[in-house]
Amino acid sequence: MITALILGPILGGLLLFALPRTADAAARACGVVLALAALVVTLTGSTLPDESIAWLQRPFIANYHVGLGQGLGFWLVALLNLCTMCAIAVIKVPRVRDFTALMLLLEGSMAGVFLARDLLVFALFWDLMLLPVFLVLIGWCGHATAAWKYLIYNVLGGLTLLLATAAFGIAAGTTDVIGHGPIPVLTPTWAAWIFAGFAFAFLVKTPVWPFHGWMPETYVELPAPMVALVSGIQSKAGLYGFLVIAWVLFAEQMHAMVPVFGSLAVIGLVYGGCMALVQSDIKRVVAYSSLSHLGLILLAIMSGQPLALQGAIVYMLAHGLFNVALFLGLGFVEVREGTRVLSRLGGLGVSNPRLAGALIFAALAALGLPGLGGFSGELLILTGLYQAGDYWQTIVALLVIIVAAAYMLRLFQGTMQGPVSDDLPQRPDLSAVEVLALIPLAAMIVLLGVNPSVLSSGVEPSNAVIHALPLQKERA
Amino acid sequence: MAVGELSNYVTLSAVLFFLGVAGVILRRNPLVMLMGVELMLNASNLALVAFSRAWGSMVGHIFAFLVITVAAAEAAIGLAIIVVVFHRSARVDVDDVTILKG
Amino acid sequence: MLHHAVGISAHYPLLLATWLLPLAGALLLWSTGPRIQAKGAVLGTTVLGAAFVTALLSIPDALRAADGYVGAQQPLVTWLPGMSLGLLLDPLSLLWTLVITGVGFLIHVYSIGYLAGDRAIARFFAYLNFFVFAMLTLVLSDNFLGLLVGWGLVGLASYFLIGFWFEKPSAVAASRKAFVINVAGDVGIMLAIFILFAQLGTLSYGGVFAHVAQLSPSTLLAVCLFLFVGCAAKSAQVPLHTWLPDAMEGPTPVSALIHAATMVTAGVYLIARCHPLWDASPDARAFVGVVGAITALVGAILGLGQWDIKRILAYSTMSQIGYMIMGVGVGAYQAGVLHFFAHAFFKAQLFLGAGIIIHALGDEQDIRRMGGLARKMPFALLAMLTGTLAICGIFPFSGFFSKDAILYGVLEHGHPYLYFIGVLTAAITAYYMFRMLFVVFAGQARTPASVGEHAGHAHHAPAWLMQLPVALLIVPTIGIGWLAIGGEQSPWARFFEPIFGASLQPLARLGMSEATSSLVVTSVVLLGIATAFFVYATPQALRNAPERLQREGQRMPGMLTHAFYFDDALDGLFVQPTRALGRFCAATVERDVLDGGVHDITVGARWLGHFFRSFQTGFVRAYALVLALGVAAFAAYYVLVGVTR
Amino acid sequence: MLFWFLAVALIASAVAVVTAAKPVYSVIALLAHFVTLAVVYVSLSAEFLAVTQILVYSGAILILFLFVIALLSSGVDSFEVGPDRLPKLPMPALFALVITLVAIVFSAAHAFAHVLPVITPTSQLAVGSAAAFGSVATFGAMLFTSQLLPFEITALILMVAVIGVVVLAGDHATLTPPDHERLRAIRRREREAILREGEAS
Repeated sequence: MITALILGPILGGLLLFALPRTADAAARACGVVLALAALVVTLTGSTLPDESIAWLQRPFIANYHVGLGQGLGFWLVALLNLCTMCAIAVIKVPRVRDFTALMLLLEGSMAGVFLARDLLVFALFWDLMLLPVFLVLIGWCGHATAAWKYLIYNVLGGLTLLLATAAFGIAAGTTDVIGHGPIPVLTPTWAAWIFAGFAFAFLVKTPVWPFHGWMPETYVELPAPMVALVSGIQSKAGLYGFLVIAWVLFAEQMHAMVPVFGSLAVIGLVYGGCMALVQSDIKRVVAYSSLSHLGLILLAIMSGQPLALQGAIVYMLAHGLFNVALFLGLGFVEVREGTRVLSRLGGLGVSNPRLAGALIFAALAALGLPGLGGFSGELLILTGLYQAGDYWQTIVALLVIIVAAAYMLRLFQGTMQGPVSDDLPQRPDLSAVEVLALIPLAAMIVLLGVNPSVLSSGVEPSNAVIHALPLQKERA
Repeated sequence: MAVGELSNYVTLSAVLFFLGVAGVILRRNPLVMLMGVELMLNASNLALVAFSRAWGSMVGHIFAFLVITVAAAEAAIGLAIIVVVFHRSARVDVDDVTILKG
Repeated sequence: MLHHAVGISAHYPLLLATWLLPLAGALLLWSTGPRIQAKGAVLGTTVLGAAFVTALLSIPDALRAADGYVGAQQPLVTWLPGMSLGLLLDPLSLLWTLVITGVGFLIHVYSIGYLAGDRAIARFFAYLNFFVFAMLTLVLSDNFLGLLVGWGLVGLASYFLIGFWFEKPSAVAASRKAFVINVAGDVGIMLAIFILFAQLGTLSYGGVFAHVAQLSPSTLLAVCLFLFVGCAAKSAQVPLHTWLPDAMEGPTPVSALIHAATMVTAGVYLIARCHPLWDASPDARAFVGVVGAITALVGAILGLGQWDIKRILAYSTMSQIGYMIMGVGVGAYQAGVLHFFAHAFFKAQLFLGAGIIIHALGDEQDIRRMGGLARKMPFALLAMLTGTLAICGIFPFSGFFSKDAILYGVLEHGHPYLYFIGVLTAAITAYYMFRMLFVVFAGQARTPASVGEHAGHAHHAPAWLMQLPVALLIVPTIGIGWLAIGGEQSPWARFFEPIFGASLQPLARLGMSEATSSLVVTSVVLLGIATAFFVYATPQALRNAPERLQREGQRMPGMLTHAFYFDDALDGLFVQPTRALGRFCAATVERDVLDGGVHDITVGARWLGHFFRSFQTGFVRAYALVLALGVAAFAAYYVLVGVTR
Repeated sequence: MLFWFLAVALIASAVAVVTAAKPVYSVIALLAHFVTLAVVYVSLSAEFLAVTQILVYSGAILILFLFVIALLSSGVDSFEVGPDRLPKLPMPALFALVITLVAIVFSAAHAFAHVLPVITPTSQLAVGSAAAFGSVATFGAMLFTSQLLPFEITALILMVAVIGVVVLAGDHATLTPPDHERLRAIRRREREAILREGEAS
């Protein structure tokens, strides 16, 4: 049943090719139905047993072991399915059928990453995730540079991950270790190198500050539904890796690297914030804002403090939700205005009140308005950080919240308010389908904001993470 | 066969071999280069026969025989190529043929 | 796992109704707004009326003293063991709730008239309802977390309302500035929350105030100061006040409700609510008192230099809140809260009166182009006059009692300098308020001919819709003062006994009694009025009013016109450096370091390619040479190895 | 004593092949080289190889060389015209190079002398007797019994060679028959270009 979560979307996507090339609506409908089915299976499947099929014996024991469980993986897959459903519903690109197929392939491979209980399966799906995005970058976007940059960065990450997995398998004898079973003890040198491989892959994927070269162009070039998935959920794969793999299997190395990654996260936090303030392209603003938010989540993960970790999980989901909503919203703006440059946009709110409503809601969730998902995550994270003794990081994060308010409003007001540029034709407001696609996202954001405990009670990150973390870090 | 005579044979074949190599490198006429190659092959044949004589087993001869057939085939093909490449050009000079450069 | 999403057991249905009705109204209006247009206004007003009624009905709940604490406790949802949300209705929050819903209701009625004919009126009422809901969340919450949520939502509501006419770029910029400064306030409160949660493990008022003793003086001071950062941002105290004058971009009812009666007093509520924290740290009290006094003085002085009627009122609001913060800051909680109560009514009345004038003059806000309206708009004169008398603190009006209570309280709590600043501010307040009065109402009319109470530009709402609320407001402007007569036994003191009873600090033995201090203040105020009269209202002055006002306009000192350059300072200190950092990152780090680095790698790879390509010369003999060298190398290797072994 | 004489002959003929001015001279030198080599094989009691050497090498391959030389030299006065593109090595340097080479190889050979087996004198069987070492009978027996695989391979190689030559040198139907007049004009133009190029450099 769990494998259906992975193979279902992928095979479904392939079956779509049976449809005639121009059957856009039908393709979209099939895509939404598939994603909805996956969501239902996920929500009802939290008690399903793991599925494990023996795969490799010789170099090391690796078997196709996937499991859902109650922890972080469950919520991320649920988020994935929900966002895919909403994203597919609003696809407005040439060749919708092929695009939907690639979206479903992306969904299936990402589900594979979150459900994998074996490092090799994890690495396999990690690399498969790149394919659809690269194909879309090549097929649907003008500039090829973004495609190649994306490919080079991420394939490099994928390679180091594969190498590290193999090394781990050889060193530890088996790779069937995510989330269960005894934690194999490796010799320090091996462990250090393997950890380096894993860490690099996660850093590139998240992305974290110095490795984010691919992120701006990719987010700007990709069509809205795909970039929503990539920025909303694919970035979580890196953080999921840190939480579930790095902290559990390489606790000592993680401690050693905490100051380094912590400072990278803080730099990313500030860097993303300031950059978002001066961008002229609306999608770049959200791209750099997500760099900033992900920096905050990474900071929380690095602190290792249980409260911060739960906050990180809540914020991961909230960030997934409002980033998808933001990108879909900006996609609608781009479709209506034909341009992404802030200076030429303006006054769309007058003729599109519903689009303005949707965008302001997503922007407020992004800047952490109390009462919405972003805030509850941020608050838990920062309280945890403060308790863990990282005073300076907390203060910097708080200042960046102010900057976040500034750039998010600048984005919203730049597109929706201000004098109406009347040279552009009268633009139609959101259609019923588009509004329907945004409602589940909004509902989840409010639910997370009002009562994050509904999620965190079921979430306690896999207990291995908790007891592997030092509850009270020895503060100098 | 006197003692140490084998080392003489080996030395001789080495010298012949390097002469062959010199022929291939220094001369610009493809035919002479092929002859250089023939020289090299024969040098190796000589060493084979010498060792076969020293070990007292006929296998060296079989192998030498094989080398001869290879040499024959190689010469045939080489000459065919030379004919095809140079039969139209005014002069037969290996340095003219640089189409395949990187 | 999803079933217990939001499980709330309703102990106090009335309280919940008061809290949630405005939200329901807002959501309804948002979703159906475009369709129902004008009817939306009536819907919004009725919802507010219902909320006000339920608030009145829940008064007994608030006053019910049970098992050690007063008021109604309504738990909502728990996030974590230490963090839970809940509602608390006790005398303090009851007072604020009543003001919010009461004045809110009147302003809703007023807005029906003021905004009649505006296409997006339904959206306006949705925002007003949402604001009332947000303010109630702030006021009714029983813990710091709920307070913070309310704080943010109120900031959002003020953003919506200031930027209501979002076609105007100035309104857009003003709303963004207000929201960002408000978020800066949120950040201050969040920091205080972290400290409290880290030290005490709980965020509920009861839990925190019970364990105040556990906090070391330094952490206590830190908590108080960070909380005060939130208050300063919300209540427009000196460094963070620059957004208030710009907030006048919003419609006048907005200014009346938010920037006069309710929102800006959130800071006063916070300090009053956390009085145990403030009682425990004297230097925090001193600091807040000083900031309050400075704000009062700065607000009054800036009020002198304004020509826009709403900006004058905005600066007077800032000044009056300075008074309240000073009062509550030094420890005279009851006096501060009393002044809030009085101020809510007479400032709302002043703003609504100004609204009537602006509405009648076709959105003209500059007093230099008004004048001589006494005859044409008697009702407006009545409203503005009573309001001005109240704000200056003349005897029968509420301002007299509340302002004197604060000033005497300040004296009692041992702050003679603050007392002096307070009195000086009272004089300046009297001067600029009457300056406005004389310029607007006395002398010849400088307005276009066809102006009058009933003419105005064609708006179909009946005039009484706007005048009834103002008339209703005049009653409390006069009446409230009498609540406070009688010192300890006054109804006001007894009402707040359970809240502030325990926090009476040692009072300094004073030379003069309260009566004498009132006399001093009244005389100073009359002096102010007299100077204003001589400058603006003498027959000779009235005759050449236009030229004199013109001259005064040019001679206005730079400090006043630029509001002490606070705006530019804030912009220069915080906004520009962040933007510069962003540009720096974009230009150098992003382009040169990151992209540059990757670019260099590719160039290096290409160069390497060229280097090796040169080996393919195309000469057969060159290849043969390389082959020979290879063979020779092998031979040499084996020879050497052989020899050495 | 015979060995040294043969060695000198071999080296001389090899040098002659390499340094001959005209390809025909080098062919003749090569013929001498092969014949001397055959003699050496006989001295090493490898009669079959000696005969094969004469038959195959000097018989077949050299004749082939002669054919090609004849074919290519029609209308070409000298094979090599124009600047030499490899760096010109002065004669003494070349000579020194060869000497050092021979010295190295000689010393290496002697260094390994103790390793190499001593050539055991054959059992004085008359040259040519059937059972003697290196006789054709034993060669034939080995070729078709224990060493059958090399035999198969030689067959394969030869077949490949034949097919290769046919494909390469055969006149393809597609090729338009060369027009001799046009051919000669092309040759003339090329020769003049080269001469001009010669004078220019």
